[in-house]
This record gives sequence, C-alpha cells and structure tokens, in this order.
Amino acid sequence: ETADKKIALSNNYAGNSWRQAMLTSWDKITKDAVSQGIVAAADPFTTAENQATEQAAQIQNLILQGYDAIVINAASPTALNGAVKEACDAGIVVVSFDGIVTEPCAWRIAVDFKAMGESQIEYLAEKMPDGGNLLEIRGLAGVSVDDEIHAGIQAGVEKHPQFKIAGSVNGDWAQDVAQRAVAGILPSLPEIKAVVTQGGDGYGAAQAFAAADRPIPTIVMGNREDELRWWKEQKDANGYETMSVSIAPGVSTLAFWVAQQILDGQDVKKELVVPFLRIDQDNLEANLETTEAGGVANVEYSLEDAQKVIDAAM
Amino acid sequence: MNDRVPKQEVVAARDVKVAFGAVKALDGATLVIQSGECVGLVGHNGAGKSTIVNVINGGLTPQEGAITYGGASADQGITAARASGVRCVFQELSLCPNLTIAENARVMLSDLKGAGWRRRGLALVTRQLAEIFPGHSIDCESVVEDLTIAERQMVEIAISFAAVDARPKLVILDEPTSSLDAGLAAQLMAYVRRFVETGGSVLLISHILGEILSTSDRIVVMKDGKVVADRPAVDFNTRRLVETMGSVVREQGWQRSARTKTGAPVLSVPPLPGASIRLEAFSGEIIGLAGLGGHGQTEALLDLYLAANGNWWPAAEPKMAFVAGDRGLNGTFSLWSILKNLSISSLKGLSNRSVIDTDREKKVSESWRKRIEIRTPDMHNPILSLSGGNQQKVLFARALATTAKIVLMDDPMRGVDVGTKQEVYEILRAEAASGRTFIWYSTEMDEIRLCDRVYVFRDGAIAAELVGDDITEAGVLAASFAGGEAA
Amino acid sequence: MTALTAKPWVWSFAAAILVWVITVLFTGGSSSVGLSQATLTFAAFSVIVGIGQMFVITLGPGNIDLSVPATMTLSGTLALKVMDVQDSMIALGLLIAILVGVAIGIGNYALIKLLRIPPIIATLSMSFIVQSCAIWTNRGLRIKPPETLSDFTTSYSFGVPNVALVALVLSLAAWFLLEKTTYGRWISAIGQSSFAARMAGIPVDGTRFITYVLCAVLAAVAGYLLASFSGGAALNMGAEYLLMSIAVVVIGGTAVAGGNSNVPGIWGASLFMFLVVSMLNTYGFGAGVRLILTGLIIIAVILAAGGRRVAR
Amino acid sequence: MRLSSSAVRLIIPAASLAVLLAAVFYMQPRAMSYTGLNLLFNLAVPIALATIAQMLIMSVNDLDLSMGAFVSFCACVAATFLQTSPAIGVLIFLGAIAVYAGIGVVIHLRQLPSIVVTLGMSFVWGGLAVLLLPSPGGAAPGWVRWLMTVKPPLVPMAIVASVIIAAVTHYVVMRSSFGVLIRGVGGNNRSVERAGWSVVGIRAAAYALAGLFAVLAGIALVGLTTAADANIALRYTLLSIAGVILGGGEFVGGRVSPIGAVIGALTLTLAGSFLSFMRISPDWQIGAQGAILIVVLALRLFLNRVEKREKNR
Ligand SMILES: Nc1ncnc2c1ncn2[C@@H]1O[C@H](COP(=O)(O)OP(=O)(O)OP(=O)(O)O)[C@@H](O)[C@H]1O
Ligand SMILES: Nc1ncnc2c1ncn2[C@@H]1O[C@H](COP(=O)(O)OP(=O)(O)OP(=O)(O)O)[C@@H](O)[C@H]1O
Ligand SMILES: [Mg+2]
Ligand SMILES: [Mg+2]
Repeated sequence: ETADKKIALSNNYAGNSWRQAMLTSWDKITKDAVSQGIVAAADPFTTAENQATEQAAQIQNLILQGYDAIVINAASPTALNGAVKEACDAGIVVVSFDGIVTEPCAWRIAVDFKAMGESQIEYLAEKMPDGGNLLEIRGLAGVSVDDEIHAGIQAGVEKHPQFKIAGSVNGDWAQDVAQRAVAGILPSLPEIKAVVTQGGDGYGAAQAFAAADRPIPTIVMGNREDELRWWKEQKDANGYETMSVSIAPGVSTLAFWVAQQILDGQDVKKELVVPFLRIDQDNLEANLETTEAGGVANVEYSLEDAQKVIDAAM
Repeated sequence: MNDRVPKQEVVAARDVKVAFGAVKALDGATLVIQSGECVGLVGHNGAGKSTIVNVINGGLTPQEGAITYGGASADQGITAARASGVRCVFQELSLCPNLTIAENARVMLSDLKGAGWRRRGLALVTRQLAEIFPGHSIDCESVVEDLTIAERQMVEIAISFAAVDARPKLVILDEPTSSLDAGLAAQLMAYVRRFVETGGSVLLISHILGEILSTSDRIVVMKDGKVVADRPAVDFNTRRLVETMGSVVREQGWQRSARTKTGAPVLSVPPLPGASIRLEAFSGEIIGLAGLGGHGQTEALLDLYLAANGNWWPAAEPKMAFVAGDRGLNGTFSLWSILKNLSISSLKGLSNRSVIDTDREKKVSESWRKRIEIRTPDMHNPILSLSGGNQQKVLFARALATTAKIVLMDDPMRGVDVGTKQEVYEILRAEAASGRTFIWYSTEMDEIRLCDRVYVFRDGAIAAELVGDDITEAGVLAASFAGGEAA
Repeated sequence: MTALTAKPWVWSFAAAILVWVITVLFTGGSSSVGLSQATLTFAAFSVIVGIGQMFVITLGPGNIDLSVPATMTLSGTLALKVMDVQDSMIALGLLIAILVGVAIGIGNYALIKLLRIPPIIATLSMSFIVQSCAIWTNRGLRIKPPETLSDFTTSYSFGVPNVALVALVLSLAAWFLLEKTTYGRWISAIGQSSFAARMAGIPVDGTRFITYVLCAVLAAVAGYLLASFSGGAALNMGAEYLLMSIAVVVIGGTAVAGGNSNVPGIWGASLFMFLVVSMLNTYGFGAGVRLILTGLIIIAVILAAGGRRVAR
Repeated sequence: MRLSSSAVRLIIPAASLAVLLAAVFYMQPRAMSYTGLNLLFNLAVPIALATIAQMLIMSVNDLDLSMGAFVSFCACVAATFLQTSPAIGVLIFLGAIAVYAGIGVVIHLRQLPSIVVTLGMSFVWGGLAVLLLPSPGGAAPGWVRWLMTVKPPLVPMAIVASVIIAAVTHYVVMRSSFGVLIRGVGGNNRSVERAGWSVVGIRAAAYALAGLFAVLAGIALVGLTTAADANIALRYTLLSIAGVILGGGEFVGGRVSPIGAVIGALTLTLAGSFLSFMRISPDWQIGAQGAILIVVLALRLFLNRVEKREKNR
C-alpha cells in the first residue's frame, strides 16, 4: 500500500528532445497514478546544467524534503554515490535508470549500452559482409554511456575485422555539434560505408554528407523523429536501408513503477535490464506513426509491464 | 647652513641619454644630488624631468650614461635605488586605492615587516602626517579610496618620508603640490626645509616657481632633455627662471571682461540647503571657483555637468564641455591617438549621419594642434607619447572644439608649465570674448585672480561671491575659512 | 611587414592557414575544397555570434554576454515554430528572431543597469530564464525549417556557402560601424574608461544598452540561421557557442580589457577554431589528447600574437 | 558609527545568506537540524574552496576560466593516483600548482589577457582529466572520505569547514603581508613595482596559492562524491566567479573579501536548495535558478542603498 508515499524524480538535464520526452512520459503516467491514489506525489526535479555536483545537492534536498523514494537519471554513475548513500541511510528507496549509479544500495534499471553498440556492427556485418570504412560519432567525452557504447562498437569491430573505423569524432549527442564535427573530418576521409552513432546525431551526419556531396552511407539512427522521417524519405526514394536504436525515454515510467513496487514491499532485484528500443526497415512506418513530430520514438510502461520486467529478473 | 655635516654625494646621474623612439627624452643630462640639500628641478612640459626621476629611481635604464648611488658605482635598478635610501613620490598618485593607509605603508616600505607591522605602520604614518601636515584631519585607519585626492597625496608624501629602520636619504617629489591647496603646500615646503636641515636631501619638481625659489638650495633647469642651468637658488628670481626655461615672460595684460552679469544667465543653480548664494553664469564670463582644496568645487562641477548631459541619448546640442584635471582618471583614452582623443567630444560636428568624416576630423584637429601648440610630430601618435602637460592641452582642445557654450574646468592647469599656461590663458580670453562661458576651479591663486567673478566654496557650498577688484588673495582666504566674511 | 605583424588579427589568420595546410596534407591536398567549404560554413556561425560578443567585450572589463547560447536556442525554436514549415513565413520568422534578440538584450541591460548586477552574472541568470522559455514554448520538439530557407542556408553561391556570405555582409557592417561611425568611437572610449567617456559627453548608458541589444540580436540571427541550416532547432543547439563566442573574440585580437576591437580577427579565429578540431579529428587523436592540443594551440597563438599589444 | 568599506562588503552577503536561510527554514523546518544543515551545506565546501581560488586570481585583476576544468582534473587525480599511490598523487598536485604559478608568470611577462590563457588551459585540464578517467570512476582515498563525512559534535562538518576556510583565508589575504602585496598588485600594480617588489613573483605566488585551493576543492569534492569523472566540476568556473561577486568582490581593483567569498559560495548552494523546496514546474525550474540569482543580487543592491544612506548620515 503506497497511497501515502511520495516519489521524486531527480533529473540532471532537460536540454534535448529525449529528456523532454522522458519528462513528458513521467508527467503523463505519474499524474494518473497520483489521481488514482496509488502514490501521494511524484514530483520531477531538474537541474539547470548537466552537472553531477548540482544533482548531488538536489538529491540531498530531496532527502530533506522527506520523499520516500527517489528516482534518478544520474549525471554520473559514480559522482552521486555520496548523496545516494546518504539517501539510503535515511531509509529512502533509490532507483536509478538510464544514467545509473554504482552505489550498491540503489536499484539500477540499466540498458546494456555495450550491447547496443555491438548490435550496430552486427547489423552492418549482416548487411555488408565485405565490410568497409566506418565513421564513428561518439558522445560527450568522459561520460560513461559514451565509453560503454564505444566499447561495444569496438568489440563489434574486433569480431568483424572487415570493418575499420576510419574516423571518430565527438558529437556530444547534439546534432549541430555532430554535424560540425563530421563536416570537418569528412573531406579527409576515404569512402565511408557506414556511420555508427550513439543517438541524436544521425540526421546531422546525413546533412554533413549531403553538404559535402558525398554518397550517403548507411547511417545508424537514434530513434529521433527527424531521423526516422529522413530515413523514410530515403527509403521511399531509393530503398535506403538502415536501423535505428536507442533507449526509450519512457523508461522513466518503468523506474517509477519499480520504485512504487519496492515501496509496496515487493522483492525486487537490484539489477534490472530493459531492452533498448530498436527500429528496423520493416517496422519503420509503424514507429514513425506513433512518434510525435520532432520527438523521439517512445514506449511507456504500465504497472503490469513493470511487474513483468521485475518478475523476469527474478 | 649645515656646514657641520660634510656633504656627500647621494646619487648622481651623469651624461644620461634616454630616447623613446625618435624622442630624445634625455639628451646627456647630468644631475648630482648631495646630502643635506634641496634641489629644485624645473623645465617646460616634456623637458625630461619625470624621465630623469625614473632614471634615478631605477625604474628606467638609460641607454647611455651612469647612475651611482652614494658615490660608489654599484648595482642598478629599483631595488638598488631603494636600498640606497632613494624614495620617490610620483606625479600621478601611486597608492593602492583598495588598501588601508597602513597596508600601503607596508607595500611602500619593505623594511616594515615582522609581527605587528600593521600597528607599527599605522603609528608611523600617523606620526609622520602630524609632523608634515600639523592639524590635518585624515583618519589614518581609512582605506585610501575613501580619501580625497589631496589627502591621498598627503599620505603618499608622509609614507615616503617615514623612517622604519633607516630614514630615507633622498626623497624625490615630482609635482607634490599639484593637488594641495596653498596652506598644505606651505606646510610641506616647511617640512622639506626641516628635513634638509637635518641632513636629508630632496629633489623637488614643480611648475609653481615660487615654491622652487623659496625652498630649494640649488635649482636645476632642464630644457629639451638637457640641463641648461645648475646654480644656487639665490641666483634666480621668477623672471630669470622663466627665461632660462625658454619661455617668454608675458606681461599680465589681462583685462577683466566688462560684461559681467549682462543679459540673461546661461546657467542658474539654486543654492544648496543651508547656503544662500545662487551659482549663476552669464555669457562671456570667466567664473572662478575658489576655496580650500576638497571643499566641494569638483563635486559642484560634476553635478553641473552630469545634470546637463544625458546618459541615454546623445545631446542634439551639447550644453557643456568638461576639462578634467585628473587626466589619468577621467581624461585621456590611453589606447587612442592624440587625434581621436581630441575629436571625441565633437564628433557630431565632424560626421554626417553618424559617419565620421575623417578628412574633416584631421583638418580640425590639425588646426587645434597649431593653435595651442601640441608638441608632437604627428597627431596619429599615441596620446601617451605626449608629456603630461601636452596631454592636458589636448584635453583643452577637446572641450574647446565642441560647440558647447559653457566649459567647465576642474583645476585643468595641474602640472602645466608656465609658458603653456600663458598660451592657454590667452585662448580662454579669446573664447570668452566670443561669448563662451568658463567655470573654472583652480587651486592656484594666480588663476583665480584672472577670473571675472569668483565663488568661494566652503564645506560643499558657496560661501561668498567676489566680483572684480574684490578678487584678491586676502578676500578669497577670508571667505574660505569659517567665520570669515567676504565683501 | 612590421606594420602587418603589429596587427593583432594577423596571428589568428596565420594560425588558421597553418592548420589548414596541415589538415589538407593528410589527404595530399584532395580535401582542400571540401575542407574550405565546410570551414567557411561553420566559421560563419561563430563569426556572427563573435561579432556581437566583440561589441560587448569592447565595452570594457567585466562586460560579457553569457546569454548567447540561450538566445540562439530561443530564437531558433520560436522562429521555426512560427514559420511552421511555410515558405511564406520566412521573413516573419526572421522578424520574430530579431524581436527575441531585442527583448533579451533589453532584459540583459535592465538587469545590469537597474539592479546593478555584474554583466557576467546578469546574462547568465538571463540565459537560464531564456532557456526555460525555450523549453516552455516547444518542449524540445524539432520543427523543420521552411524548404526555401533550409535550401538557402545549406547551399553555395559561387562556391562559397551562403551562410558565410551572410556572415561576411554582417562583418562588413560591423567593421563599418566600428571604424567609421561615432558609435564605434563611443564603445571604444567607454571600454577604455567609462567615466572619462561620460565626461567627454558620450551617452554611456545609451551606448551600452544598444550594444547589449546588438549582441543579442546577432545571437538571435545566428540561432535562426543555425536552426534552418541544421534542420530544426534543438534545445542545446547554442551550447557550443558560449565559449566559442568568447574564444573567437579574444583569439582574434580584441583586447579583453576593452576599448580595442577588430573584425578581421574574428574571422581568423573562427576559421582557426573549426580547423583545429578538424585537424585533430583527421589525425585521429582521441578526445583527451585532442582537448589538450586544442588548449595548447590556443595558448601558442596567444603567445605569438600577445605581448605586442599595448594594454592588457 | 562609521563602517569601513571592507565591513560593508561583508554585511551585504551575510544578510543575503541569512534571509535565504530563513526562507529555507520556513519552508522546510526539517532543515533546521544537525543533519539538515549538513545536507544543505556540505556540497558548498568544495565550491567555497574553488571560490577562494578564483578570488585569489581576481585579486590580481585576472580571471580564471579554467577553474572548473582544473577542479575536475584534481578530482580525477584524487580519485585515482592519490588513492592508489599517494606519493605520485601529491607529486602531480605539486606539479599542477607549479603550472598555475607558471601561468601567472607567463600572463605577467607577456602581458596576456588572463581570460584567453585560462580558456586555453581549460581545454588542457579537461583533456588531461579525460585521459585520466575516460569513464567515471576511481575512488576517494579513505582519509578524504573520513574527513568529509566526519560528524563533529554540535556543529556539522560543513559549517566547521566553511568557518575554517574563511578564517584561514581571511588571515592570509586580508591580514598577512603577502595578502597585502597581492591585493596591492590588484589595486595599483605600478606602485607595487615602484616600491621595489617583484610583481611577477607576487602574481606567480597568487596563482600558486589559487592552484593550491583548487586542488583542495578537487580533493574535498571527491571526498563527498566518493568518485570522480572528467566533467564533474565544470560548473565551478561560473559558480566560483558568482560566489566572489556575491561575496562583495569586484573584478578589478583588488577588492576582494575571503569571508564574503565563502558566504557567497554558501549562498549559491542554498539558492539551489531553496528552489527545489519551491516545487516549480519542470519547464521553469531552470529559469527559476536564474531568477533566484537575480533576486539575491538585487538584495545586494538594496542593502547597498540602505548602507549608503547610513554612511551619508
Ligand atoms: N614612453 C615614452 N614614449 C615616448 N615618448 C616619451 C615616453 N616617455 C617620455 N616621452 C617623451 O619624453 C619627453 C620627456 O618627457 P618627460 O616626461 O620627462 O618630461 P617632463 O619634463 O616630465 O614634462 P612635464 O613637465 O610635462 O612633466 C617628452 O617629450 C615625452 O613626450
Ligand atoms: N614606458 C612608457 N611607456 C609608455 N608611455 C610612457 C612610458 N613612460 C612614460 N610614458 C608616457 O610619456 C609621457 C611623459 O611622461 P611623464 O609622466 O614624465 O609626463 P608628466 O611628468 O606626467 O608630465 P607633466 O609634468 O606635464 O604632467 C607620460 O604621459 C607617460 O605616461
Ligand atoms: Mg613629468
Ligand atoms: Mg611632470
């Protein structure tokens, strides 16, 4: 029974469409939950800049405010551990998702980012057995997600040595930065067969290739609507083929339900895994349909979905 | 006078040459200072006085010539100079405004150290100030920025004369009285005499020749980087001094304007609460603001100016122009050429729809250069290449080049040499005759006497108005002190 | 020659050319056209925001505008939302962007003047508020730019990117403003000493006000162009341009102490900043080494150019 | 009563802090406890140290735009070398401090704008941090962790540490000869030079001391967070500048106040908490941070006015 429990969302960043979709999903699902009396409150908190220190302070404030559970999308897997430990010590349930924390007392709803990276190469290996040159667009240096996806991509390339990473740039998960970086390195690159990405930068890469008048390679997309739409246009025009993969912003709602279940006294394993959301040639249209213009392909979770995930981990 | 103490050489700069590019600031000048004497150093603006001070002080290494301290050829540089007991009060104030007086003493006196330096420094400065300027009203615990310019100058002088372990052997005073009123200046000169009589030496630079003549034992006259005369002070009088400096002495053919208070006033300011006299100005008048230094004259000028000039929208027709006295602080734009410095206030007239007509700008500034003789080969040279006095002339030209009917002047002749002053006076007179009004704050009695009408300030308000022949030193002084009543 | 090396902007151009040559050498010269075009394209955005920032920095110590990124984001978001992919609305969109800039500029100066908040903090606070407005207006959804506008910003005239031409026109206007008009003299005077400027009869507040508005408007225009160029406004699209706008100004030779500014240097520095990253990417350095080398190269350029300047 | 300008510089930030604290206590009475205060303020400790470092640089009329990157770098060193092989960690820190001194020397000798040099250095420190910790991790040395989480009787560690930092730096910067010289360089570097001091030496020392405090900030931060990442403290650049300004410091003229700077850092931290107690819609949470900065600084203006009236009387 959790009707009198209060849950908070501590979010470290709101400056891109993925995060906005995440907040919207949270809002939608938790509003229902609150109005149905499942929980007493589910308030979202966002810091101004993507900084672990600021988020740590925010978590400490949430402790002070007496929340029963804190759901965290963390700026850093380690830098919040001090604050998370304090929350646990105060008897608060901490559930982290997407950006997870390593502090053992917290729950983790993790996406296997490494596998996500590797799946890109697997897909490419199937599509172009001869291999070729790859361009890798990485995220923000020094952030764990970037490191993990990159590790996955590297593992993939080792397994499929016909691929070679001919160039690598940091796109900071921002499409204009990615476009800028790709445009700068492109003139010096040999023919590129495919671009492997981390999400949010595929459209920028496509623009850069178009601007440089180079043949468009297979660009792995990141579930953004503009990417999907561009893909659809290319597909209709010349049968362009690729895949798109990213974590669904709605995972915040899964985290919410997990927190609620823990508060409810359910036994939940500390480590939960959610699949990443993958879009392929055949389900492109379906996904495009359900994706808001300018938004991100999304999946929201209901209580039942969450219970399934929890049981699956048992 | 002090025959008992055998004279010793304190510092000697022999055949010194310093050139800044094409400008020969010092061209083989020799200056030797013995212990127990006060040497007066005079010369026109740009003669090289400050430069030789910098050489003696170790701040500037001459291209040719030798500096010796205490007779021995020893180390050079600032540290060596200070170790030999040379201290310097520079023309531009060089205290740190953000520090307290005691902390400034710590900075300027490196031997003030160890536990309790703060307390000792404070006591030292307090004692020294009382000795040089008896009766002063400076709060010795204040931060320097809370002091007036005159007070800062007094503090700097006091610190320079102060003795921690050893007392200074030579104190250089580069125009020390430029912001002091007559009373304080007299106290300082008296102290200089006492200091010299007890065996110290002073190098005194000033454009106020009376001071030099009455205080120095020996007078050195510089001209164009050379020493042109070096003789005991008794050999000089004002006239001979001016002639040696190379300026022609002009007769005081000054005619007070007969037009005092004619027509409608161009300016009329109601008196402050507690005072009764209105500040009024009429077309063609030269109005003096007198009184002891720091009694609100500068503030009155600033208030007048700021009230008349909008801060948001350029005035269609500027009503007033301002000539600053403290040029380092609020006058020159140091990154700019002389030309840009001169034309900044009159750009409106030099441009078509805000686009500057550079030819016209050049022509106008060239004509001003001729008219007030700014000593420079090229108006495109940086303003800092001019000596202080010449910079001051540029500020004059800046104000006069505007169309403003009223020109406010905040002690603008600070550090301007006698010859230049005469030139500027004449320009003022001509401009006044053509209908301009000047409101002129001056610390020099000679200048106050040139005015048509004088307001004497006391405690921030006008205490008396003097007209015509009533403008005398005695009249001004009487009105300057509380209880004194002017005619 | 000495007259040339005395110009502070020469060094940023020299550095840009050197880096360009090194980058092009990697491919034996075949990348020269492509690289040049890409460089011009992306330098254009830095130039536009850099010019605005330069005007502000010229106003003297402490003057800086940190709201540039947020302004870009809001103007891009709002303009694209208003235009709603219709070609007929392009001009209106631009007008909206400019109005956004004007409003933010007014807000910035109001904080600086009325509340006496130091510009660095005032504009930072403002940028948070503006960022919130951007989130509030569109919640981060990416709306596409009108076709014609998007084509214009991504294509070339005479082999030169259109955005670079826009930046060039704006630079010429800025240069004219700075060198030939009373306004240019005024900001330089204020930068050297605002009190002296006041006493010389310059309307100091008015000039500073206009300058902050100008900076915000240029940032807004850059945001409008960038959003159109990259196919939609993103909430984080200006982030790059915070440090960039300052870096191109100071590397370009504008005195940080104010009073001294120059437009050509901004071009040199913008080209340089883009090329350095491209060069290091081309030679395959990892992120860490790339960052270190970027920093060292910036310092090297400053060391070469600096010291010859009169004032700090 | 006549207040010295340095006292005035202190009253204003202290009053802002008090007002803000009262508001927080009012909204969240639970904060009014030992743990409450600790939670409110412990993350202010590294910010206070970084603010002091920035203040030292600002006292010689320079500005350090690499502060955030440098503190991040120090945090990475603290979480790696300092933990695994303390001797090497200490050596790296000494080297970093020496680099800071070197930057001061270069800036002075070549008359370079500090903003540009430190902007360049921010890339360098950031790159070094990424090399050191390509992905977040490391661990705080045990003693650091202990130091930052120790629970002294009566007053929480955060407050004790702030008071100690304020007292020590007040002594160094405001009372000692060394501090006088540093501020003297900020006030009028020519006169310090003419008095025979080596301004380049003073500037180098000021930078080195700033480096030392930044190192301490990095260590303290790791003590609180238990681990580091390469971007952990990037925000400290702006925070530290804001802290100095909030604390009554100025950009030029050597007018700084260490106690004020510490108070400024506390105020900034508290402002963030204040916001999360207010429950604002997520859209406007970022904007509210701006608004609160504005309000706090406007408070400064208001108190300034009141104080001026006082002084004129
Ligand atoms: N750094 C410099 N660069 C160029 N010229 C200089 C420099 N310093 C001094 N001068 C020039 O050297 C000459 C001597 O200057 P100096 O300041 O010694 O004159 P001065 O006798 O002190 O004049 P004043 O009475 O105006 O103080 C002047 O013509 C001055 O313009
Ligand atoms: N090293 C230098 N670099 C640049 N300019 C200098 C240097 N030394 C002196 N000057 C400038 O040269 C000019 C002449 O110097 P100086 O200070 O001697 O004049 P001054 O004594 O102030 O003149 P005045 O007595 O007329 O007021 C000054 O404006 C000074 O700023
Ligand atoms: Mg002189
Ligand atoms: Mg002089």
